Amino acid sequence: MELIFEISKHGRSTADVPASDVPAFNIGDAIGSKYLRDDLDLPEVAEIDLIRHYTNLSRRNFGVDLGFYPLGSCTMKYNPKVNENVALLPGFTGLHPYADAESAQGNLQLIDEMQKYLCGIFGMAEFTLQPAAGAHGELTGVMMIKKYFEKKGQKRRIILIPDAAHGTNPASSALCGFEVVELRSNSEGGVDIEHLQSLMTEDVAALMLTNPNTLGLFERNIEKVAQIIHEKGGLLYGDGANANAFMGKVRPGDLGFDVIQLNLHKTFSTPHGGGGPGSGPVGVAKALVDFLPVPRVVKADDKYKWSGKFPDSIGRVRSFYGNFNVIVKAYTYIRSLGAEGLKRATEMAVLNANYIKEILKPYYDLPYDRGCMHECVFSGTRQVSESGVHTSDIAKRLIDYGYHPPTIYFPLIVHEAIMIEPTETESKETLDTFCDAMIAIAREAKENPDGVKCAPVTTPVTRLDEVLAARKPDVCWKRS
Amino acid sequence: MELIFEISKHGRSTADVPASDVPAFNIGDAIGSKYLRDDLDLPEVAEIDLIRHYTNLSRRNFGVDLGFYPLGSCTMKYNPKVNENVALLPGFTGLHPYADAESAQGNLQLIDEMQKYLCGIFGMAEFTLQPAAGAHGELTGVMMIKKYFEKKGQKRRIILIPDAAHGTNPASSALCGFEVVELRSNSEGGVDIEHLQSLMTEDVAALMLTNPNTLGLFERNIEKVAQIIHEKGGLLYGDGANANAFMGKVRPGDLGFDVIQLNLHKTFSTPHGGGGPGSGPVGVAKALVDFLPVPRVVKADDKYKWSGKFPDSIGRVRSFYGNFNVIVKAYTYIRSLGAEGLKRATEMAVLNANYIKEILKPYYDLPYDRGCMHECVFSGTRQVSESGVHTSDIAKRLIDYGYHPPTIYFPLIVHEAIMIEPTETESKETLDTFCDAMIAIAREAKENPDGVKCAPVTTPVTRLDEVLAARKPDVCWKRS
Amino acid sequence: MDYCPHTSEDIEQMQAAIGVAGIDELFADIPEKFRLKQMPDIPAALSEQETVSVMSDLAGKNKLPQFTLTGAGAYHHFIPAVVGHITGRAEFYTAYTPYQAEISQGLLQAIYEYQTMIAHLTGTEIANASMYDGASAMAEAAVLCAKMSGRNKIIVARSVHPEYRQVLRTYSWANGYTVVELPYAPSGQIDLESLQRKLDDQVAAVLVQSPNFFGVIEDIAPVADAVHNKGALLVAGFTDGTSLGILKPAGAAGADFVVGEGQSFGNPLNYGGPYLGIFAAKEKFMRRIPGRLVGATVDKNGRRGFVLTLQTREQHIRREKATSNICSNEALCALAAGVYLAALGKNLKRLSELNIYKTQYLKNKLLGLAGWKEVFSSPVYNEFVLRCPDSKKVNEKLKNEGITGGYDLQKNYPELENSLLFCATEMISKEDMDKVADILKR
Amino acid sequence: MDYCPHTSEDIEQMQAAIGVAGIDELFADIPEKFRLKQMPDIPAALSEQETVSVMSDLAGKNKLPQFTLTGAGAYHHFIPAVVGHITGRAEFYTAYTPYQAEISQGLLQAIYEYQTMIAHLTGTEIANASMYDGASAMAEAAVLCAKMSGRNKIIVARSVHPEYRQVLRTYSWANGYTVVELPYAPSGQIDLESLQRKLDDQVAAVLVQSPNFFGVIEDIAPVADAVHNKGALLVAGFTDGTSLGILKPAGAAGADFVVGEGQSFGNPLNYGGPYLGIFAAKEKFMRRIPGRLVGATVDKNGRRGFVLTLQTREQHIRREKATSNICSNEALCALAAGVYLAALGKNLKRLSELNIYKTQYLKNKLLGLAGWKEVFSSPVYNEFVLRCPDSKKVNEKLKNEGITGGYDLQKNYPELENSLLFCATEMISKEDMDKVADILKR
Ligand SMILES: Cc1ncc(COP(=O)(O)O)c(C=O)c1O
Ligand SMILES: Cc1ncc(COP(=O)(O)O)c(C=O)c1O
Repeated sequence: MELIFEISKHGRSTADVPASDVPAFNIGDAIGSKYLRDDLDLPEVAEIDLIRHYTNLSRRNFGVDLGFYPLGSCTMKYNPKVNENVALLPGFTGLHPYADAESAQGNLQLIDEMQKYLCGIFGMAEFTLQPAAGAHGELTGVMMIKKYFEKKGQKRRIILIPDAAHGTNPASSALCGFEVVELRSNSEGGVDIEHLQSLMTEDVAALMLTNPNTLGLFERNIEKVAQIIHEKGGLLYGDGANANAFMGKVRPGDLGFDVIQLNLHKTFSTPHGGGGPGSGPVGVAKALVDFLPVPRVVKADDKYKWSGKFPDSIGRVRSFYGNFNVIVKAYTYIRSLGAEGLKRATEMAVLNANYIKEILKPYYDLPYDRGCMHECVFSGTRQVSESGVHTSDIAKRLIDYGYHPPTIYFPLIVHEAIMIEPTETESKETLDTFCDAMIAIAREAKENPDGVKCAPVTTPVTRLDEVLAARKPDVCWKRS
Repeated sequence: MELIFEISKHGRSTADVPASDVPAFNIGDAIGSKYLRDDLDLPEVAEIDLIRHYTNLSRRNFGVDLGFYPLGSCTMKYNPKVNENVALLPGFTGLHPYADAESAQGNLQLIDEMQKYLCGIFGMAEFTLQPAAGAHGELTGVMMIKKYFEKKGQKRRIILIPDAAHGTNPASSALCGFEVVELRSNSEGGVDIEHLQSLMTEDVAALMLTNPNTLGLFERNIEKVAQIIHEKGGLLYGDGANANAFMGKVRPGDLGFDVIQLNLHKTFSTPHGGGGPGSGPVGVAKALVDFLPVPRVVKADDKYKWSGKFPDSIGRVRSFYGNFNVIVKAYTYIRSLGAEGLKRATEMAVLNANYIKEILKPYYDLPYDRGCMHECVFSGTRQVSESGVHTSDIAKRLIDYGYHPPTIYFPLIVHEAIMIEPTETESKETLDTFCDAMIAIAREAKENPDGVKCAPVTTPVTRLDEVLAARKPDVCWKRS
Repeated sequence: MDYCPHTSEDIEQMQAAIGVAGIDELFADIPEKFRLKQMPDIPAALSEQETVSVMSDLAGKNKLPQFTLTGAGAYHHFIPAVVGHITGRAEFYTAYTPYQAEISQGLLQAIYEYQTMIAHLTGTEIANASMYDGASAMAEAAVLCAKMSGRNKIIVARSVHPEYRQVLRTYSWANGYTVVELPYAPSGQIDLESLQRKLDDQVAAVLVQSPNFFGVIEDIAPVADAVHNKGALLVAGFTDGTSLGILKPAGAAGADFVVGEGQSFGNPLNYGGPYLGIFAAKEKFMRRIPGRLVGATVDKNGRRGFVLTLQTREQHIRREKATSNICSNEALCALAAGVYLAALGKNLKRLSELNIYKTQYLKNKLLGLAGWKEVFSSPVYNEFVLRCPDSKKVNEKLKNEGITGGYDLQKNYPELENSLLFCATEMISKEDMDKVADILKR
Repeated sequence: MDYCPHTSEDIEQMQAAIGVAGIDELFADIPEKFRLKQMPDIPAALSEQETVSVMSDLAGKNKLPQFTLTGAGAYHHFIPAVVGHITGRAEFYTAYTPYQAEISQGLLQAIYEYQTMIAHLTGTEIANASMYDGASAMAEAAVLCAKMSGRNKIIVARSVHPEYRQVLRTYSWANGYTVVELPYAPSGQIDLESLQRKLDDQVAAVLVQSPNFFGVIEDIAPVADAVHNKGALLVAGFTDGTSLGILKPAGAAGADFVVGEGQSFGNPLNYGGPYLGIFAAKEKFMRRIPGRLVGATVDKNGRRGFVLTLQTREQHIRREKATSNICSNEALCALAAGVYLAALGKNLKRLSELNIYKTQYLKNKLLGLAGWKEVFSSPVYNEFVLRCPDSKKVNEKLKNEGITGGYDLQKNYPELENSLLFCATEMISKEDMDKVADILKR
């Protein structure tokens, strides 16, 4: 498709600007022409062409509303339409962040209740909704850990992170000045307890654990892990991006986690928007409450307001109060499902993952053959060795079958990883036809490997030259 | 794609129903079980599957927002998004039709002003907004004509209708008990004046004229035509479906039309919704005002209200007041364009049609080679005789080029008619690439006629068996 | 605003290609003296921002009640969010009638599904793709019966919606048919004896509504027998479509045509429109019914597909001999209805039940007020008629509290003095109804 | 509500396929003692209808002002209807980050176009696909400068948004960097001499904003020279993005990074979020910047296509050595911004002008009030600071009339007593402003 710049023609526009109802004047004179720009190189398109451009672009994009999207670690569940609608209520969209508390009681109540609900579901003492995404929540959490030790007068340099962890975990730790030490996984995909014991010193601030981890496996020795960390005065950080595996079934706070971040755009069904906005609330145990970002909502005389008076706070990690409108959707989700509904979501998510795991086990290698939680991780090694078909080929071929591919090549500890997260909103029929496609591709890989390697063939473009893209980066269109 | 019934599974649903907050009871006992149904055979689908079903269906449908839609006589102009938005304001969508006048002043004002604007633009004495579509407006107009003569004590049996007319014209006349007599077109595509003179008697109630007619040609002798009709006491009815050719340039009222219906879903840019809702206001000259449908908006003491006190009215043609929410969009359109904008729309629509006509003239037969108004009508006869490629083949082939086909085989007086109405909202670039496609198809018809006859090849289904559909009609799915 | 993309160069180039020197030349066919010199009196063009502000002001001049107890042909129901998300898909709402089947499969299939749901729901065998509204659907059914039978009398129950009867009268007058009204019995149902008396061999059709305008459920089967015995056809309407979730549909009880308003299925009140006319019938009338029909067929490769079918009934083919003049219908409203029904599924029954419970509660509450009496004795769905001491005062009191009261029947039925038609849907809470009683007690 | 489609048979069949007898077996890995017995305290599930009613009530507890004179980092602009229609396309908003390029060309191309528009607008060479918000974008730029240079001091103008400075302090503290604040001159611009004095070879970056928090336009070129002379980098922010429609962008005046809040471009106020961080830079920093980047490339048939590129900067490849930890960004907000900018096109300049005219009018009106004085002398865009006799009373009076007044600067600048920061966008009419003056005269 042509770029919006390529269909631009001088003199056209979509949006007009009202005539001024106040006196106009020469702005160059008034402001000083040195402050003014000489050009304004934006596209010029009529409304019909703009709408066609973006509408047709949308049709070159795959979303949950078109079909199954089993992208592991991303919890691509269905986004209920009613949540979208209520989030568009003018009362929610129209308020300025500096509206006085009296005018914002609805929003403040929603924020306060949301924090309380999350505390209840996850067993934490307090939550902040300020972080804008999961990684931002991690950063906030790690900052609080840093502050906690600062307050204690301890200089702990290290954060332990399992080899299976999501890349944001080490990156967030590093962005906070910590040294990252990798913790090995054991043969059953859990924490290697001996290795942990050997690494755990008083120089270790925290272990960042994802539980269930990125293999979709629950840490059976979690009690032991927490004990090892806590005994040495360390903190246990939980990456809650996988909360769709346990909400309503077990609470991180009860398991010994001191800090946990959530991804509302995963577990709480707010749409991911093609890469955001997300929302990454962080919950903490009692010992860390004082370090939460400011401002925090407080209630007095039955009225809510913002307060910044928390001297030990790490400060702010974002302007204003977070991705408020995303939180509205997550709040709506919690209210409409209720406690039982949240639990059922978890149960069905785990059921679906185990079902896929069992059906596909004969066709793809399953490196850790045990009950999984909300996702299961296969390996494409068999296909590689048998016919040179790689996980990426299998992924691309799934597109031709009408599916979004699973997450691939992650977690890094599984060779040729294929990470499938079906979520609870998919029907058995969908899982069955998806498994049929996976099985058919396994057969194709044997019988017609070159066909698989050519996939996808049903898309507007075939496989793209990523090497070229990185070698000669073109990230900004230039008039030629 | 599967039918919604085929993906249905017992026990699923999208929409739930709140629990009762008032006492429940046995309804069979209360109402009598003979009044109750035994089965309720509706689809049962989860929200995710419902959304995917209909979203994927939408992707198998072509609309103006995807591309050029030059469907002649249908005025498929762009539907401005702001109109859609304001029509969704709760003040407009939320009111019950029996809301008291005091609560509905906004709606009543809008209706009153809309009628006034239409009177101004079309030079009529009064308008009704009650009819739900163009054909409904025609029926209403013809009814008023009937009433007019009834009042006069005249029994006129006949309505004259040109051979080029849209099918709704004769059908509406017949639904009102009139006999339809066909009026011939002359060699330049206008009214055959002599024929008209010979047909015009005191048994003729009216001539239903579309001007410009369905050939896109303006009736040069309109003054004469009106004179002939009026001299014999007849009325001149204008089918205003083609108003996009003249609004702001000439007024039917000034030309001598006594009744005219409009198609807001054409001229006034309300979206056609895949076949409705439309809106077909009818304007009348002074002599017919008393016959307008009831109720009518009246104003007293600066307040608007509905009044049914018009004893000569034909009565009602619809419940309530017409397709109100469609009228909101048309009103918005008029307000945002203003008089100058409406005129410019007409001018550009006519420019676009003439441009296409000139570009394609060398490649397709042009039965009436003169300046056209908002649409132009070619004939595919050359292609038929040269290579057996029919207009329907050309139409289907255009689909493969990414366009919606023009109207075909209408008007009936043109063999293998190809009726192209570009509208004013299309850019020169769009017209140029469309013409390129038409020219390419003319070449294909010569060089590869079988290829053209196979079209379309890019659609989810190829040409469908319409004969089978009519011979063994299956208009209701049955569980097999 | 201005939605024409042309720049002045575009216009010049196009004029040159056409061979004209200016736009006005394109309008040369319009006789000079008629060319509009002075533009009509319309307020100046608005920017988009101004447009929104003008329209918001206008919408703001309407006062939405807290809730409404009026139904009377238009019903306030909850619309699941999915409906608007689907009808808001541009591919649907910016399309024309699906003449070109290959690029209109989406709409064609959705309408085929709608037709099927409506046929099931009404207990008939077929349904068309929609009519303008309930009233015109009923009028067209009557005209059709007269045309098919060659008879020219139409009997309509007085308990049919007053506006439907008005529309019927207009259509019948235009066609030269006579309309005869049939009284209701004290039960609120039609007076069967009177019907027997009125039925003669000039009667083409009998038109009833169930639930009728008073909310009363009619006993269709004996009516159908009586009508058919005299060689006439039975056209049955309904009020609130959600009643079909629980009541035996007239089609199953012998009606030849089931027509009515489909607004209840996912379409907002919209001050009366756009709504959609439901038109369903026995299969034998398939080639005679008005309106569009979508049929299933196959493509050249044997794949299932959908087309507009039996078009020879329609005006664009048959012209003055068409079964109706209808062309554009209410496709998007029918799409909404289809999505609504698919969303509810079997829950439609639960919704109907809820409407009945609420209605009973409201009725009991109001009957507890001094001087209020039931007018009709037959069972009702979600509307009912009560006589009260002073109907004007009742509605006035409620209005002062931001509540729309009942529909005052005296306008249309002089004999029903101080009688109000009330409606309670799932949108009315117990609290609301208690409040109504409290207000009226004062 | 419940969005799981499984029927009880489905569940049974699946359990059988897995080989478990019940759901709880699937959670066997959770140590018994931790399994949740008692559900957390959350109100009972709601039907969709109840959900809408609960949420509407909550939204109704907020009071929207008639209009607001506060900007201060979030701006009330008109959003053309096209924006919501595009971001409402399900294919866009229900997608994840476009990792699988072949079925994500829509979003990838739209973001590539966004990057291009932002680079043009900011006068830089490249822009990323968005950051969380303006504040975190600025903080990340500062951290990046420190990392690249190995220096650990960051100078930030006090005239930068107070919350941005707070975020900067948090990020800097976490990384062990020192933040030094730079005073403003009486003109409202930064004190260039003080800057010169503070610049030493430990300074990694200087952070300014133009227009700055006081609405004052900074003179970027001399600042850039001074900064570059000491081997530091210049990070320039802005307040209201629409100012870029007319003001010379900092990139063109020598800034190395241009960062800021993109909310003004088609995103509603939303009580503070979601917004989007704009991050643009000179090309030479391309391989070091945080966040996603979409690049153009070709497919196997030579067709143009788009991919996420230079991913080796990112956490999922480089882990603790990544240039940032950012993963999800604000893609849909960036899409909105792209649509907004494409919709306005060159009209963005006219919009900027309108903002300036309105602002000047408001300023004059307020300066006409007894005791009101200008605080800064430099030119402004659409915000300005005035000192008044009693700022609290001013805002109180306006609030009583349903108007949000100015931002009281004393909270963040103790020296600016009774000083209010006012903002006038195209959403404020002459009438509104006259009314404000009238109210304050009383
Ligand atoms: C396990 C895990 N942790 C953290 C994140 C980061 O979340 P976000 O993309 O919202 O920053 C992700 C996202 O993919 C994840 O899967
Ligand atoms: C010339 C003409 N007249 C009348 C009509 C009927 O209008 P509607 O479809 O709104 O009933 C049409 C619609 O195609 C038309 O083109």
